[in-house]
Amino acid sequence: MGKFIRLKKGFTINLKGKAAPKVVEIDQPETFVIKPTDFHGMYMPKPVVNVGDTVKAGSPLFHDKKHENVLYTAPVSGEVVEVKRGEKRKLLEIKILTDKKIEFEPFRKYSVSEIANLGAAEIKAQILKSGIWPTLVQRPFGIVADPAATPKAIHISAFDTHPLAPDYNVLFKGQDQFFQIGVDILKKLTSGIIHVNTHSTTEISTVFSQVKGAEVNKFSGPHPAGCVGVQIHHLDPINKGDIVWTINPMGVIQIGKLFLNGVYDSSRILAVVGSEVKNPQYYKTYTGASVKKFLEGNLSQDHVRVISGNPLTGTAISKDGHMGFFDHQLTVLPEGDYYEFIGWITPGARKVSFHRALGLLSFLSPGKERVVDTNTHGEPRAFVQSGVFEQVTPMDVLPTHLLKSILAEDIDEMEALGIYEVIEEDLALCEFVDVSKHKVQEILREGLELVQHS
Amino acid sequence: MKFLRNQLDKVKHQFEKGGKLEKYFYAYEAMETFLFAPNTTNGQKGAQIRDAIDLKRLMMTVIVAMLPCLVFGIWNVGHQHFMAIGQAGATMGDKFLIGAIQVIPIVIVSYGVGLGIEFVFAILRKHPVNEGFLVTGMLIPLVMPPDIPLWQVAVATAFAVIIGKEAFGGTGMNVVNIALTARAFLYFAYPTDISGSVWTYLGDAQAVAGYSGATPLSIGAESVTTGESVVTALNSFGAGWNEGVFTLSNLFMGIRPGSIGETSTLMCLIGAAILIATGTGSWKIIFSVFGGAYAMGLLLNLIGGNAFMEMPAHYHLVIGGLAFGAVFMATDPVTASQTESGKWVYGILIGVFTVLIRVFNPAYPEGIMLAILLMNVFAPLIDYFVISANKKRRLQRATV
Amino acid sequence: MENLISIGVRSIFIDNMIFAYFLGMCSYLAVSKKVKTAFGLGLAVIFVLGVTIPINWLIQNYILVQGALGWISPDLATIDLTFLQFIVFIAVIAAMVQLTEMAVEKFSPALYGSLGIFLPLIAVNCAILGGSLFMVGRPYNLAEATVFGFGSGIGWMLAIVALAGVREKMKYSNVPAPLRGLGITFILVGLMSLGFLSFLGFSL
Amino acid sequence: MSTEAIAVAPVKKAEPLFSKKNRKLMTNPLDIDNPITVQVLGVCSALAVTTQMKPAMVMAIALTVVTASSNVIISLIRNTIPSRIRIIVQLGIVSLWVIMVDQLLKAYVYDVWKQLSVFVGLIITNCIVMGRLEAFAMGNKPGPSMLDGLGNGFGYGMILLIIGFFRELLGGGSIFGFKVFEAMGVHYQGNGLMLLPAGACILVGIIIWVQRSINGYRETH
Repeated sequence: MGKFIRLKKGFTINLKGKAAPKVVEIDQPETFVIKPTDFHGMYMPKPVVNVGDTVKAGSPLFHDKKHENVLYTAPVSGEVVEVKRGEKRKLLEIKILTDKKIEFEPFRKYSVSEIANLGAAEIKAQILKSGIWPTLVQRPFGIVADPAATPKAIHISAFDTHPLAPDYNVLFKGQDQFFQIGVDILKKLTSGIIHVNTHSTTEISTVFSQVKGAEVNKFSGPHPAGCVGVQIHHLDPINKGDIVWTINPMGVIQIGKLFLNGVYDSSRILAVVGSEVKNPQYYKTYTGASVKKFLEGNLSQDHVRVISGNPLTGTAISKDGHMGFFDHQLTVLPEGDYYEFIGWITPGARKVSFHRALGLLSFLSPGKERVVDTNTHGEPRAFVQSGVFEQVTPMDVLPTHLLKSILAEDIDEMEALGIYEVIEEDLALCEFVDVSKHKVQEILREGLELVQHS
Repeated sequence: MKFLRNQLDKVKHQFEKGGKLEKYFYAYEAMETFLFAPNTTNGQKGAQIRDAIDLKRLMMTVIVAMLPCLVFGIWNVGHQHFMAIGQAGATMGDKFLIGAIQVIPIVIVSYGVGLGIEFVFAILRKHPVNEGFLVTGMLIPLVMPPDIPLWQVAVATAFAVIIGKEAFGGTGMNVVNIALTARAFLYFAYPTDISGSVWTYLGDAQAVAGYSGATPLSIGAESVTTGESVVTALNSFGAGWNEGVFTLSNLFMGIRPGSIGETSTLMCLIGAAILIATGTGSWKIIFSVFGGAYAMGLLLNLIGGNAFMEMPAHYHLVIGGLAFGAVFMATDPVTASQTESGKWVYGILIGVFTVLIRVFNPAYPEGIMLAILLMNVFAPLIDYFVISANKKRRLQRATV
Repeated sequence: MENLISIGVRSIFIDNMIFAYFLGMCSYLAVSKKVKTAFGLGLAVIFVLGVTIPINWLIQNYILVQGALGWISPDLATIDLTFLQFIVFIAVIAAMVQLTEMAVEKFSPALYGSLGIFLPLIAVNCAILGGSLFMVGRPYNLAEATVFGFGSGIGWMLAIVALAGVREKMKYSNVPAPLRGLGITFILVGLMSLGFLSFLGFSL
Repeated sequence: MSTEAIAVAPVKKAEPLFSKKNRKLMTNPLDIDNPITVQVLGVCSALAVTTQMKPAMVMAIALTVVTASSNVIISLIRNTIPSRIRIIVQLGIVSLWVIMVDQLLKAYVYDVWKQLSVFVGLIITNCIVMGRLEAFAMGNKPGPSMLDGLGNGFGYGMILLIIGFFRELLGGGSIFGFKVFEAMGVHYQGNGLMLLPAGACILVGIIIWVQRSINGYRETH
């Protein structure tokens, strides 16, 4: 029996432009991209294809020199048209011009009864080869899981509380069987149990509620209740030396499909959302899709920011950019590069704020959906400890002190204050509410890198 | 607006890197961000949206919360002035006028000196001009006696800003509350100008017969030697020239001599309501300071011993600057305890020490200021223990 | 009894070794970077002060002052040895520190490990000698002197632990370069002692 | 700085082994190796006896005498002291000198002696004395040891006089008891904070701030 955990701290940012529960199929984008920069802890990505090569879905594109057996494969079949490098020849992305019909690299198919008898080594080999392995993320540090490790538990967050986040009931509808098989397989990779963490107040898809062999926990409360790091903290916290894996339900389903159908099926449902999207809704596509087709004729204005992911942790991309590996949400918000005359004092309920300071009236109508732009609403200042970080972090962690220890590069202090328990998304709200406009997530990542390489 | 913006844009390049006036960038930045919220957008990675709050707004909220105290203080300075010179019939307007003539220059000096130093250091040390002084600059006049010489305000402000803040690296880094540093500086540097009968502004006029510059606190302190009940002494005070000035309701309203802004418990409570409602001040600290003082007052009642110890505990909440200190000084997020459980300890100890200093230390009739200063010193230690407990929880978990 | 409490409170808060007399400043400034070590040194100071002051009290009153030697023989009653005060006191302190060190080493190696380096330092901590010299100047009896010794030690520890707390917090601050380290610590101690001035003049 | 001139002049004649290296022994403690502002030694008395310049100067002279003479003695017998008991031996020798100085002060400048109270006695535990004995006299010949003692004494004295100067001037408006402002016909209101130890502490901080801004000395954080 799973646990029921009530969280009180946090803040749900209620934005305009949520996706209507409708999945639409349009012509697939022409190009797909895999970006090594999406994966943390990558040492030196090395491409194994050249421009002009043809690949099938599941053919290797590159691997990391540190873990050569972890392959990063093509999400679709087609021709490699670009291998983009940045400074110091750092590999940035590999672009594939897709075929009309997707061809799959063949992997071994298993029957349900065969799967029951599979060993961990065999499972790992197949997942590694298919390119699904990178969906397994290791805590601490939020890096691609080390195939040699055995995690003490695997956590799957079955809901997303980020602003404008897609509804998992839509995203994973009808995938019950694949999810179940995925869980069965993952169970063999851990010494502990698999946690499937669901939200208590929304209707839970049968994909999650009916799953067998895993602990189904319930969480209630505002964002970041959906962040898997917060869930781990309350279920089975990470201590120094522990390794825990997390995986999105998408990855679990892909593993299920890999073993049942013998293919790397990267098809996924993408939520195109945001106040500047005319028709926010869901689209069928594949991992790493070009966003051009989803936005063409679908924007209500031109001066916008396109974000692969959600507004709190996502990455800004261009209007013809490509989705990130882990992202299932494409957000379009108005750009905020304007001056506002004495903007620091003008009252109003238009802007969203967790605070209720003078003139910030949005707290009066919390249910209202708002349009938020990308303006910083203020300038960077020295840290002022208003205690607000602690109010949006539903964990027994002191974010202000943790961040300060990172700024002081004090590794022992970071460890003692629980840096192993958090990654960027867990503290993203701190960055949002910060009065002094610090880049909290960036600071945290620096700390994680420091600890990791010490 | 457009015109202003254009003017700013026209000169901006001179202040930017490589520009002629590069040195003065942060002075320019302070002006620009004061007029216009900047057009900067969030980075490519991480949070793409930000809360509408910024430091300026946060500080403005505190200032707004102090306004009732300031306005009341201005009136009260005038009122006390006319009472003391025997012109009880003066109009509201006259009172405000006299009060404003006396108070506004103090505010101007405090802001002028403080911001001046702030700008100089911002330029020298290449850090942004911080909005923190907006609050400090208002706090300093409110804790000054109404007839303080302006040069002393200037010296105290300069001392507090340079030694109390800039030496520590600017806003957010100071260890003791800056406004309190200013007041403590005056207290120890020029004790004669901040004690005795300075709490009423007399000007050139002659005080009325029977006038006494005593404050409720000094009456309390005297009761230790006279043995007279404090409440009786307070109620009978002022007969003839300022009847009933120290009755409980008057004390609560704050219609009595004292520092410019700290006489009125009522106005402080209005400020507290604003701070708590807006979430800018910690209600935990405010409540625990009052609670600590009240509890200590009750304890002293139980022990008894002298007239001041026997004064009803609730009098402690209104006779001095306790309310002002609790609401505006103790809640300073930089110098207060920064952990949530630490705030309780911090607040309670401030309350306790305030009453102890008042009752047992005839040298310093007003305890709240020194109590907060003292706890500023211990706040990091309180936090240290709270944080250690947090670390220990994590460590214990690991070994289980 | 009330008198003892009064002396205790007085020596901890009002006549605080650091903030009222600025004694023991060298180690106070040098060993206050971390709360943990500050705490260790503080404990050692409490112990040494608490032991040496009563011993020196006995020496003072039964050997040094004029007439003190009367208990041996009335002939000696006229001798005044107070000019030897300094050398005798410091010898007692040095010996006590040495003894303490040895005792701690023998009976509690763990404590010795954490205090070890501070113990020898204490001999030259002027708060210790200062404590004894203050004791001489005040009309204490033996019990009062003992309370005074422990109280002074506790006050010293309180001061050093508070400073260490502040200094740990200040790790993150951006102090002007020439002020870093010693300079800002002096200013800090000055401001801290303003807070402690609230006790000055306490009537107990 | 006037003390510097006083410090160097007499030594030049009296000291034949006066070399560049030895001159450093004298001058470094005045600035980049100052016992108070850099080595953090002898701080207690620097704060306690500096409300006026007169006791500050007497204290400085007393300490200089004790440091220099103890340095010489320890240096002379340095090779015969067993290292286990060297602290006690050092303390013993220092106390002897302090007793002498104490008696002298008591006899000749009783009022200042009274003012200095326990702080003359506390020279024994003044870290400058012990510090120099340990750091220098135990390993050097008597000549340089004396210079080192004098240098550190002067360095200490210089800071004491500077602190005393500001404290007396700002706190009481006088220098060596001479009412400066009154003489100029200006009314000066004494700053009480300067007379408190707290003021002295802050003053030392400011002196360090100024000194290190000039000489560029930095502490690693």
